[in-house]
Amino acid sequence: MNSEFIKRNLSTSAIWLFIVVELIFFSVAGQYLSLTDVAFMDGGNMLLLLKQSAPIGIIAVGMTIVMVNGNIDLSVGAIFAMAGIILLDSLSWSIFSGIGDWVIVVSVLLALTTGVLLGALNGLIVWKTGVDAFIVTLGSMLGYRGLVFMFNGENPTSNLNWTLVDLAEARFLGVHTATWVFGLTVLIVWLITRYTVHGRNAYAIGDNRNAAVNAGIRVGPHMLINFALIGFLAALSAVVFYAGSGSVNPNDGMLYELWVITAVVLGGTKLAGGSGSIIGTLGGVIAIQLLRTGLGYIGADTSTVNLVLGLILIVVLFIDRQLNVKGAQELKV
Amino acid sequence: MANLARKRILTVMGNQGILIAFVVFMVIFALASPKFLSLDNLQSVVRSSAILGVMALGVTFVVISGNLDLSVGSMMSFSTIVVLDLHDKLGPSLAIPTMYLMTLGLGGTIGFLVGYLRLNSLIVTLGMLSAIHGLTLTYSGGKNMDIDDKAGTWFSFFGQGEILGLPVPIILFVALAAFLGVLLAKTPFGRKVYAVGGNSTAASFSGIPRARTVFTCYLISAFCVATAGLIQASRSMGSQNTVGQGLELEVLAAVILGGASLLGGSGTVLKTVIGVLILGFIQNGLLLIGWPFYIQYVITWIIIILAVWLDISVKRGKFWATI
Amino acid sequence: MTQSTPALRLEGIVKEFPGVKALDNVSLSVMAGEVHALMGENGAGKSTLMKVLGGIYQPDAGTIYVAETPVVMSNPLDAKNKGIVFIHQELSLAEELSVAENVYLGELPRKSVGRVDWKTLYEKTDEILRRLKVSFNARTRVGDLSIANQQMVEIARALTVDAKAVIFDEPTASLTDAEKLVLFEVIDDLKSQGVGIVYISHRMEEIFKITDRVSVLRDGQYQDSVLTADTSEEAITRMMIGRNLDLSRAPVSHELGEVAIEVKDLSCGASFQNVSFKVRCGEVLGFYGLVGAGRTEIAETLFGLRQPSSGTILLDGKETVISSPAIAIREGISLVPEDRKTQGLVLGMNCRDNMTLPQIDDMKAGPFVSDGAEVALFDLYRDRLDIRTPGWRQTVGNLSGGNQQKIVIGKWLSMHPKVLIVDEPTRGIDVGSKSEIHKLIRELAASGYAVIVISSEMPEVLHVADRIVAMYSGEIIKTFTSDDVTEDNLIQAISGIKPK
Amino acid sequence: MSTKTLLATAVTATVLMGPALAMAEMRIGITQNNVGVDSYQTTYESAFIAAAEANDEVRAVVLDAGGDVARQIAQVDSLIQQEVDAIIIWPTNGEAVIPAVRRAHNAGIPVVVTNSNIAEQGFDFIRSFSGPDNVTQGSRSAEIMCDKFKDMGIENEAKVVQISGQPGYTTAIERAAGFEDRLPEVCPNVELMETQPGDWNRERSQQVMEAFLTKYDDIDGVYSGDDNMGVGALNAARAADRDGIIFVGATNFSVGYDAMAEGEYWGSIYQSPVDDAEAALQTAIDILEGKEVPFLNYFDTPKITQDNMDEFTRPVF
Repeated sequence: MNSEFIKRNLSTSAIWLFIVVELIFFSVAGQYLSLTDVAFMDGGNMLLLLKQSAPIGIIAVGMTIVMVNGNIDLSVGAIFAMAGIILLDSLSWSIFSGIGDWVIVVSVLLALTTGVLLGALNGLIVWKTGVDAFIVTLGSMLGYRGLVFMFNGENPTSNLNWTLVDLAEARFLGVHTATWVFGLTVLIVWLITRYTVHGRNAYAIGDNRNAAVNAGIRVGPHMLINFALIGFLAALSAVVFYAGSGSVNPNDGMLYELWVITAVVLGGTKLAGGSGSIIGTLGGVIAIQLLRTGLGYIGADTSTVNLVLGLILIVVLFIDRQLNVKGAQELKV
Repeated sequence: MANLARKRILTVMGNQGILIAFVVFMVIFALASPKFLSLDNLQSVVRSSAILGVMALGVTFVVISGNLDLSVGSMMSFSTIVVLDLHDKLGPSLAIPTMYLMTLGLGGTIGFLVGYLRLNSLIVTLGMLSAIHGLTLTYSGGKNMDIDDKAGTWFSFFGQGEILGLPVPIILFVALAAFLGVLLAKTPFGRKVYAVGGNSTAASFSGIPRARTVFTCYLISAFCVATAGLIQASRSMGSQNTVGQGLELEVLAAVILGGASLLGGSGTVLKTVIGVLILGFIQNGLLLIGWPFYIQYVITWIIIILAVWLDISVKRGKFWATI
Repeated sequence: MTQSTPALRLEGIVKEFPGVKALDNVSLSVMAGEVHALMGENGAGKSTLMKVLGGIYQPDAGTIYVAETPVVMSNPLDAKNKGIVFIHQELSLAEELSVAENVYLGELPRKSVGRVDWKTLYEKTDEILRRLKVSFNARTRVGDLSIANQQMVEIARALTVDAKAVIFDEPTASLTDAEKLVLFEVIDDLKSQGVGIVYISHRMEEIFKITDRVSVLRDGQYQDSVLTADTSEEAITRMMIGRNLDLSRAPVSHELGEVAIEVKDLSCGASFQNVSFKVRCGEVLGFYGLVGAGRTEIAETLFGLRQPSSGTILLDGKETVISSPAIAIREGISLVPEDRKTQGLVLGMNCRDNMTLPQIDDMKAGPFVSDGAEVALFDLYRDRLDIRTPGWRQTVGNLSGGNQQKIVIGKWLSMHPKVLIVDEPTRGIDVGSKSEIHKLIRELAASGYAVIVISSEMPEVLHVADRIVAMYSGEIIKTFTSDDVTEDNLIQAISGIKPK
Repeated sequence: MSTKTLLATAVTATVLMGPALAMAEMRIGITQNNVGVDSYQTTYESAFIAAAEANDEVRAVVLDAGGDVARQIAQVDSLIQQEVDAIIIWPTNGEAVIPAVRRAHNAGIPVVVTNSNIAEQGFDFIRSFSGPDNVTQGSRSAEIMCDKFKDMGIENEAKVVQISGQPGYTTAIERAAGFEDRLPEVCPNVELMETQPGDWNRERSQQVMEAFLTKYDDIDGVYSGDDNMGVGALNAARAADRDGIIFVGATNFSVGYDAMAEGEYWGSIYQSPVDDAEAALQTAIDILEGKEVPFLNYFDTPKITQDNMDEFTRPVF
């Protein structure tokens, strides 16, 4: 039991060890390869890194609870783009023209509502039809992307509102708005998973769905809530991101689901459900962004970044597997 | 009584649902555009579906064996780039087998990781999607690959040639489908694929080599990807590094549409072919009636969910899930 | 102890599925403070009845009364809140969660804004755990517990509400004797509090030990209820299957042949150590012991699914290394595994394909599988084993447990193995099919097979085996022959007491 | 914990003892759109690196956004953080990068936009645009096509289709606008039947062309936003055995050049990524050296057709 305990903690803290290794590697390698004089572990650099990991990170937090719940959501990229379009487009809707900059509040709320609705629709379909979440969201990944295109054809939706940009660029205590939002998201969703009945039931459902059903836990509504939550977070991520950029391309957010899932899996969440933590995901998100920034810092090109990220994902999976096999006693099936 | 009648309707729709959908779409498009049912158009649909279709054939094996392959898109870019590059360096007759070997090497790596090391296929192929893309970019240096002497090579045969008036991509697609269809349905190996996908533990307890079977499925998938890359390269005689990007999900959509369960153990080659053709005809039909391509996304979404929903409704005897 | 009012009463319960009447007008009373056994063959309607009681199915007709109040239960939680608690046969626990969260699964105590009231949760759980006299506490992660302790968690769930009736479905399947005693104490405790208990089990000795009354279902219909004290095993069996059964010990009735398999000092990690035995052609060797004693692991090692850490296996006197099931099969060893549904069969495949699976490579006509050869093989073994199925196209998952087991046995018989290992051949199989399978095992031995039967049921090993190996904690305590075997000896041996 | 502190100390020490700082150099950061998506960008990148290495005064930080707006914005922020002296940006999206460009501007770092301009709202924050004049390119393509139709005598009945670049991308918008405005001026009776985006992607363009060919029985000309897409369209026409279509593109790729040599492709606009890259770097250097640079710093991109192609060397990309 003791060694079990050690293994379990080792696999959850592995991602932080990995982050430390990355920091050391890029700091040292940066001395020889980097073209800038700013140290890698410079405070500003690290703050920037957190800001940059926010868009993927906020969605990854939602993906964690969905995956703990035993589901997966491949449509987050499309929801991200759709919420972005609603945010920017509604800023200039004539019905809001009388309220000045308050339109920002309204637009943000509209964007978040869009995310919740699209997420909830996924959840409702999973709940009511019983079709596997992978298939449902593979479908809606296409379907929602279609909706994004229907909104404005293949043209981008743009609306540069400087008040909004200033809000996005603001810093409170030296920390960017995006980082605050990311941090609060991590904290709140962590509290939900640790301390609320809904959060604990989400784990129970992912762990042993039959047990949960037999115990009278209403599996469907919990899944609906989690899909609505990830929809909300995808929209929140869009708000954070597009507030600072002001233009949505209909292709935006494609492949986000893959990066998000990569971060969540690196953070130790099991695909089968029932196990995983928000803090682990935070580690996964930071590890990926470190790798990206770090490889850029030492001058590696896109192809290296792709290669390294892909291989690391497989290596992590391999190590995790080695930690979990029961050695020679395992059945060879 | 009403119960039984409903169940029968469900069963018929579940078993033939995908065919019914197919016919319905054909009728709608035929009414909307007179050109839709012309021989030329039908041929062009099949030809343009050939690349997706060939890849879907391989993924069908992987899915039936209970795994996923998300790396086929970037692997296809890899084969295309490699064969184009080697064409000018080694000549077509050496370039093609070399490309096949390299692609099979990638497929074998995935098969080893998923089959022998028992790593989760979703994550492995997700990682490989990214890694192979990086590999392709490193290989090509990010450059487009083009065959220098386009007129003086027989390489164009695979993508542009014709035999007895039939385009070669169609012939390759049909031949591969027939071969793999028979392999899956009629041979001991095919039976093993179903057994491993249906219940890998029970398969092992029956002496079926689970790892080797899964490994072979990934090799078949890689072979199909290499063939798709060959058609692609030969069709355009030049290519960008991102040519296969995003195809993995379209391929998976076609396979699911054809009725293969992601849990493994069910699906057939013929149904996958129908799934591929449905996607192809929707795409083509929408173009002909002048609707933008993205309407196709929405329609695909709806029919995928309806198709799978119908299928599981039949199995549980109820439309709505009770969870 | 008042036996006057029913804790639970069913009146005219009907449940129909398309084409089948699963429950046909079942009426039944379980008195307060009574342990009421519910028996019946598989398919008799027990599990449907339990699902109706548990709120999973809604009855088509009839009424359920809890403490004489009619109730309608829309889901399992509803049933629990109305006083009916269900303890499942298959463990239904969330391993990553704590004991407390599992005990109160579905009804965690709440504070404001949907927060879990951890303090109350742990206190209430620890209180229940104290009643069960277990060694773990509320905060332990369930995945870290032994199977038996996990079963206790399951039982702890029943104690969270003021239950009027508690339904136990095969609760002892994975418990040790000591744990069984604790369970029986808990049942006694509940009983003295006036709770009505429904006890489902195939194990006759338990029925006679703890129940007050026995009710029997057959083909969805209620047969009769009798006081346990007034009945006998034979009488109950007769009610269940409508005929007599022979459960006596079968004598060795034929000549034994050569030694087919010999195992010398075989060890495998912590699973089992220094195991030696031999089986002759024509002989049935029984392995008897508790769950976790290492019996299944030995079988899996002989079949190439585990790597032995030391020791040798001799087949026909030749030392053989068995590194995979394929090699085991080639060497003439077959294994009918413990868990039919997850290890024995591909449930989604049809009957024929399951049966021909191990020899599919040999069923070829050219490069293809020969349909004719397959069907012929299936027909042969269907007739020989009397497998009842509409046809080979039937999906195996739709067959009854007994017929499924026969498919697994047929799968291996058709390979003509020298050594047939049968692990828990009749687990979860109804009494009628059970005796057929026992008869079959005897016949196989008689026709020259060397058979190893692993079982947790003493009557089973006594009935079918010529010699019985008693195991305890990975070691062979003693091998009994018909001369020295008695029930007492066996029980002592598998509890770790070496006979003189 | 103590191990960590130790490591951190070691790292800090290494940082402090790093290579001596070379203050005299100009550090110029560039974030490219999507290297690897086509050869133009790859050639541009190598040309840029070569030009930077050839100049002792310059140290270049070369980044690639991989076509992802978010990544590009992150890269601009990183470059600001790294305190480079100038930033060159090849925007993935002409509008979305404006706030990031403003941040650079506010940080006192001059920004040069290369190849494809940003939207007008951002003009206040950049010092210069260095690249081709894409509106003129579009006009010239229209002229090339119209002249050819006149030669063939079909200038009054010809029907054309357009395959544009990636929607939302300034180059695509400008080229399409240039073409669409100029065509009716020079050939008022030529009908532009339909425009569909080909996303700078040969395969996508081939599919779009296949659809056009099925839909329209009579197509006389195809204008593509670049030769890569043009060759895709040509492949589609070849496969469908539709001869006699006049293909005009822009950004002459080697595949386009070869197709011209074979007489299958009519004309294009000659645009060298090497010129493009060198012009961008030079603009940045000039700004840092305090020289006056024009706000729109175009380099010349002449017409190329089958008639005058001998005057140009085959593009290397």
